[in-house]
Amino acid sequence: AAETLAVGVQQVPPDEVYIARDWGEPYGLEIEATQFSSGGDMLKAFLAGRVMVANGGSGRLVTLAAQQPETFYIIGTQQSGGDRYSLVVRKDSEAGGIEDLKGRKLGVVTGTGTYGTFLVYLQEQGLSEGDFQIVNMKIDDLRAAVEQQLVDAAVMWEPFVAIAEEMGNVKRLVSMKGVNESPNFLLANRTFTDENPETIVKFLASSIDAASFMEADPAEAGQLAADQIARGGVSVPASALETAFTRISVKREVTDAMVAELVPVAEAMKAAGKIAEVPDFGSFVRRDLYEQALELTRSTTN
Amino acid sequence: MSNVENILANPVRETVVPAPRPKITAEGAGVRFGSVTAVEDFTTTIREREFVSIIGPSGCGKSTMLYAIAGFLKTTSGVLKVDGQPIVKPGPDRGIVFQEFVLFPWRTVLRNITLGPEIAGLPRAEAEERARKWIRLTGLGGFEDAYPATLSGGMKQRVAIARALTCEPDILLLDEPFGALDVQTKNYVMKDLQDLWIAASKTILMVTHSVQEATLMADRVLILGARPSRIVADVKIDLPHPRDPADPRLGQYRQEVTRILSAEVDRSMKTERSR
Amino acid sequence: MSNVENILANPVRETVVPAPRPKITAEGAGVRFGSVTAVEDFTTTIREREFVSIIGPSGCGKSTMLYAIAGFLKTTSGVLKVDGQPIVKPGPDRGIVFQEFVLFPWRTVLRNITLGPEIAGLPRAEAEERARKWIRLTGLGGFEDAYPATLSGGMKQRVAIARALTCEPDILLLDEPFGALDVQTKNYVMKDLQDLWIAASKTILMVTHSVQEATLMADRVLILGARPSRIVADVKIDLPHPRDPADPRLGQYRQEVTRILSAEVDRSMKTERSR
Amino acid sequence: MPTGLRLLDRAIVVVQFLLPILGLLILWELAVRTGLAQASILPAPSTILARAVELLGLTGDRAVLFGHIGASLRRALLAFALALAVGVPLGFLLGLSREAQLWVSPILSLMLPLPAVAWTPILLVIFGPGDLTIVIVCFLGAVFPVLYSTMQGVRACGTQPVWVVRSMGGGGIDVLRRVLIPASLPALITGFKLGMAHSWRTLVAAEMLAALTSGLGYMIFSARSYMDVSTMFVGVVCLAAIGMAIEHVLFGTLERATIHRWYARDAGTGGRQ
Amino acid sequence: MTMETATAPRRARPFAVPMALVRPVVSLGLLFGLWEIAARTGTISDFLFPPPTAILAALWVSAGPNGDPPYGTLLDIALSLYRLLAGVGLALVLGSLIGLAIGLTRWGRAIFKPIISALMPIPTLAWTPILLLVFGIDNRTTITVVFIAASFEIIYNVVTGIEMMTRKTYWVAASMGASRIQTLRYVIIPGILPYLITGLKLGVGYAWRALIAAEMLAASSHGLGFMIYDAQEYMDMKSIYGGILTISVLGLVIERGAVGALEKRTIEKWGVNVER
Ligand SMILES: Nc1ncnc2c1ncn2[C@@H]1O[C@H](COP(=O)(O)OP(=O)(O)OP(=O)(O)O)[C@@H](O)[C@H]1O
Ligand SMILES: Nc1ncnc2c1ncn2[C@@H]1O[C@H](COP(=O)(O)OP(=O)(O)OP(=O)(O)O)[C@@H](O)[C@H]1O
Ligand SMILES: [Mg+2]
Ligand SMILES: [Mg+2]
Repeated sequence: AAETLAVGVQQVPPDEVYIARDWGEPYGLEIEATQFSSGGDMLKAFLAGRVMVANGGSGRLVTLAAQQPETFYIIGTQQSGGDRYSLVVRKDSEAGGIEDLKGRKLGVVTGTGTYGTFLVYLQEQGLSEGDFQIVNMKIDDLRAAVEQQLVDAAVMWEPFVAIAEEMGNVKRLVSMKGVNESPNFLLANRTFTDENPETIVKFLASSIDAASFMEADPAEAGQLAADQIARGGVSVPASALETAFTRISVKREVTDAMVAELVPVAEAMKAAGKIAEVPDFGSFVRRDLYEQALELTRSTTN
Repeated sequence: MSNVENILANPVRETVVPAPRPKITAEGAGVRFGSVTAVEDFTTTIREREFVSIIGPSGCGKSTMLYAIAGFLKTTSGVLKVDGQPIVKPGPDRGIVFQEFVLFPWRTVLRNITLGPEIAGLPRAEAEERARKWIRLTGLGGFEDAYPATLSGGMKQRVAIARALTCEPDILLLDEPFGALDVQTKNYVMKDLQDLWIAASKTILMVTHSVQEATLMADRVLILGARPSRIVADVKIDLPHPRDPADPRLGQYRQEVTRILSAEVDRSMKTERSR
Repeated sequence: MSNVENILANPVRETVVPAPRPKITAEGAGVRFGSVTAVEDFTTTIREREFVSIIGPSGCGKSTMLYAIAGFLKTTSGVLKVDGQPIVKPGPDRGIVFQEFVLFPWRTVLRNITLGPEIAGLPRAEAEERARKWIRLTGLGGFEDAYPATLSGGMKQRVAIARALTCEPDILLLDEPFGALDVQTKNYVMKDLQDLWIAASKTILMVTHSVQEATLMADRVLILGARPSRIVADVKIDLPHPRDPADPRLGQYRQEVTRILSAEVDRSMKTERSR
Repeated sequence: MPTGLRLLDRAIVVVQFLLPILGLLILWELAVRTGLAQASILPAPSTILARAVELLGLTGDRAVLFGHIGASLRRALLAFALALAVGVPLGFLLGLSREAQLWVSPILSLMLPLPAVAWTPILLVIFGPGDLTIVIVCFLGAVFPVLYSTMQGVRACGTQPVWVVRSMGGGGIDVLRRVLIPASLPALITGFKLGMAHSWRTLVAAEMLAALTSGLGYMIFSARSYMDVSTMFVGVVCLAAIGMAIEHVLFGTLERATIHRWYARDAGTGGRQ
Repeated sequence: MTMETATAPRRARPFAVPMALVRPVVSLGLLFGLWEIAARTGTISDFLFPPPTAILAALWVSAGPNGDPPYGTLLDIALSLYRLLAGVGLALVLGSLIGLAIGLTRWGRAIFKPIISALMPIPTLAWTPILLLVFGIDNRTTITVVFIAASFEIIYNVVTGIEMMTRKTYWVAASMGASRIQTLRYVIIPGILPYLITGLKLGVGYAWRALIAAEMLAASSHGLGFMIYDAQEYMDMKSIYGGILTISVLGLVIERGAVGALEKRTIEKWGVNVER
């Protein structure tokens, strides 16, 4: 009998690829994926024990680690990489770089990892938030806002950047590549993991397989994701998703640098009084599970 | 066949009538609305099979008293009894025709009239049978399927009368039941009502503004004074039924009642109008 | 001081009166509601300063005709004119007292009555001044600040009368304006109405069920037949005002009107009731 | 009248009814065609129609739209039925008993303004992500108009009609059935219309929460996530059209069969006889 | 079912004033008390459902000088209230006018009825891109969303109110020579008030919901919706519930305070609505 695992996924290309195929099949694992539209709801369901695996960005993760340390492990990453964040402008914009936008309106989604990375980027450039008129918006509206010249530029993430470019009215001005990793971590329910480590390993293995596939062939991954999305009646150009896959890092391994990135976020939140202490993030990471999963993939694919 | 029809079909008038027992007893009954005292001290006894008429100046508390007897309002002082039992709530033993008709706009004429039998659990066919009789007698034929919104004032009033009569209650409480009817229609309906009363031994309490109506139909006329009302006169009309409107003795009663009533109204209006 | 009061204060009766012009002219006027014909063929002329009473069986179309003259309903056939102009909409020249009173529950008695002057743009104080006169005359004193929900039937009717009279319209349309009043209160109000009519040269059209009322007050009594109605008789009451209810000539008129009316009702009721 | 003619009459009424909407659509189309509105943000009705035809599977190879509509209709109607089952009895209770109303209404007043986000943690914990959660979110959208309108309808019914039934020996059930329900029906129907519309429009928020890859709300949200503007508008137009159809077919029929007949209503001038 | 058969004339209860306070305190106290206990004893997750006292404490901090930014919550409340009241005010005026047009005129009925019933099922989410296109990034977008949300309840209730009035009430005013405006002022508005108030209560409620959604979706910083949205990014449940609780209480205050006061001064005094 196949084991089953309830997994929360989001409407992002890597997750679309993950649910497009039965990646758990080689491991005898049945994946019950529930697609959430917001990370917040997914984490609520995760904390309520409705899904065993979920993912979360830095802000939420810090809160969870500080306030609900007994509930989860970090078992991998879902996506990462600064290249998936870009500053976009209208196609006819004459701006050549971020300096040209000083004093202008920038559309952003505050509170997100994207915005955090952008702030780090600004710092690196010797600039700060105050040099721009920051306009908070929802990601879906940013493209329209740029097109309508309601804002002069916008900070967006993939696949929105790639799709917007494909639609023809905006272009990428700056990529945040190399600024930081800004990972979305894969989280697993702690109790469940302690009781069923093999299931989590199998899941991680299937996830690693999916990631390898996406890295090896972005074009096919883009097509697969587009087909998956089209099942719901929504059409998105495969080529845009392909571009997105070249910008998103889907590596599952959690690096020390990634964990270290959480600390400044936590310190800022501590300063704002949102958490009491900066948690020891390292203690949440289960590298052993990742190693086992890597082992498992090797033995199974061979 | 209903009880009433049975009796109407074989009218045995003035048979061996046992001494009538008290049906409604009021002892110092009063109703107050906040600071307004509508009825102050209502004391009387209405016996079984009596037809009593209440007459009094506008706004003196006639409707209020009727509502109290029906069980809709609680008396705020005194005692009010039906069949020796204090009145606590409305019941099918007391039927009422409201001054404002109070028809159900969502029911046709026929279904407004069948309401009572329906509530009593009669089968639809039998209820309609009963209703049709009163529809015919009140001259509403042809309007069975009309909704109240399309009726004239007098037609609405006739529906209200037919509705109450179809229920065949022990005590009929009528609040100016003929106010909106023309003389002749009124005569017809009045006659049917009187026949019913005599035949089926109902107790009837009728509020009216027409001295003519009151003296023609009632055994006793209670005259109320201006608000806060109390009974200022209790005139027994000592004439056998059916009465002839042209009877000079009736004329005397009429004059008597009018005199007392006018004095009452004059008293209150004079003070008011001279302000 | 208002116009009416002015005249009432100096009653100059029966002065040089020019030949009265036609005020309301109806030529074959009819009103249909879908398939029901309420009024069939209404033809008459009502002159200025005339007091005309309409009497007829319940449901024959009296209210309907009044509404058509007021401009609320459109005639579906024939012509209806006021002052020689076809009636197209309601206007302040024609005031109306509804059979169902139609008070505004959100206004106190006083403010119901001041509505007309308020709409005419009179200052509040003056409007109240005018209203208070009619409040006094209808015996509503002390209830100025009561809301209609707390009034008795007759009191509501008096508010409706006072409201219409406060507007001082050229033509008064009254739909059974005394139906809910006791005899004596009615006498008071009727007398005031008549004084007003004589003094201020108003044209009055009054629907009533009381032959007594009609003959006592009106110059002419129009008797309508059973639905679909047409005028079956136009009785001119050739007696000077004020009239004495005990006048034997009035008694004759009463009998005449009652006879015609009863025949009409009998005709329709007989067929119905025998079904 | 022969059936054919009657159908024709009916068709004319429907066309007349839809005329203003047609006008609006033409204006919209023109706005896009003239460049007043950008097609990549607000696609023209013709584009939306083309996309809808594709999604219906008439020309394309996938007939996903029917599936979405079916799933959403089922959830919305279920939520609405639940709203009726809760809102109407509670409305009667609170309309009838001032005491009950005084006790309960503070809680209702607290709950009425709450957006879906307030409920998601509770619902996700109790029911998990799934159909039930969606239905309950829609229910929370639909129940208030039903409840408040029922209360209003009951209060607008005078005491005397109740007395009539009481004096005929009728009990509480008779009063409810023969007086309160018919008397409050006009208000009730308004509550139904608003409630159903809310149930229907809340779908988007609800299916966003935990979509099981079906439903118009899911489609709209997913289309928004991948910037497929015309598909998103297909979803929106479907919501509008179906919502309107429900209001006029379901509640319009009820209205015509009841209150329009009872009150000899004159459409256009308002008021009743 | 509770129903008094014989309605005793209503007398002022000696304890009327205290009871008016006691009831909400008891019924709300019970609700929050149970929640507090459940969260404190661990019956429910105190992370997902922080106890009310903890929520209040967090709210106290964020609304005070030590908040981030100082007095931030107060600013959020002020901005949200401004948007809400502007939108509801607009809805009250325009919604009533549209309702009147539908209820009173043939052309209004022909034009607005279909359009309104087509627009009603459209969710807030779908409005924002269009409004962005029309108004840009502005308070106007949020206010319009609120306006739209509150309008439907008002329109539909106004129409019902008009349809429930008897035609003769207009006739009275017409026969006094009332102009359209006078008829509106003296007859129609007071006549439909019970329904209008129901519509307004619902309208304000749904306006809050739409406002929160709009502040989360459309361009805005500050406002309670934004506060909740921002807190969600950090899974800061106390702030989320702080925002929600604030909305609830403000909603309650507006419904009880403003609309309730209107109700007391009008329909309750007139005796139009039956109190049972
Ligand atoms: N809105 C309507 N729709 C259909 N029929 C109507 C409507 N209004 C009145 N009628 C019908 O028109 C006829 C005349 O009604 P109207 O109210 O004018 O009578 P009336 O003479 O005033 O009677 P009453 O003396 O009883 O008041 C009645 O048969 C009534 O049923
Ligand atoms: N609900 C109420 N609240 C306050 N006062 C009321 C209420 N109902 C009636 N009244 C008052 O009680 C008094 C008596 O009213 P009632 O209706 O019994 O008079 P009535 O004798 O039937 O008069 P009419 O002959 O005019 O119908 C009136 O003064 C009225 O104002
Ligand atoms: Mg009375
Ligand atoms: Mg009439």
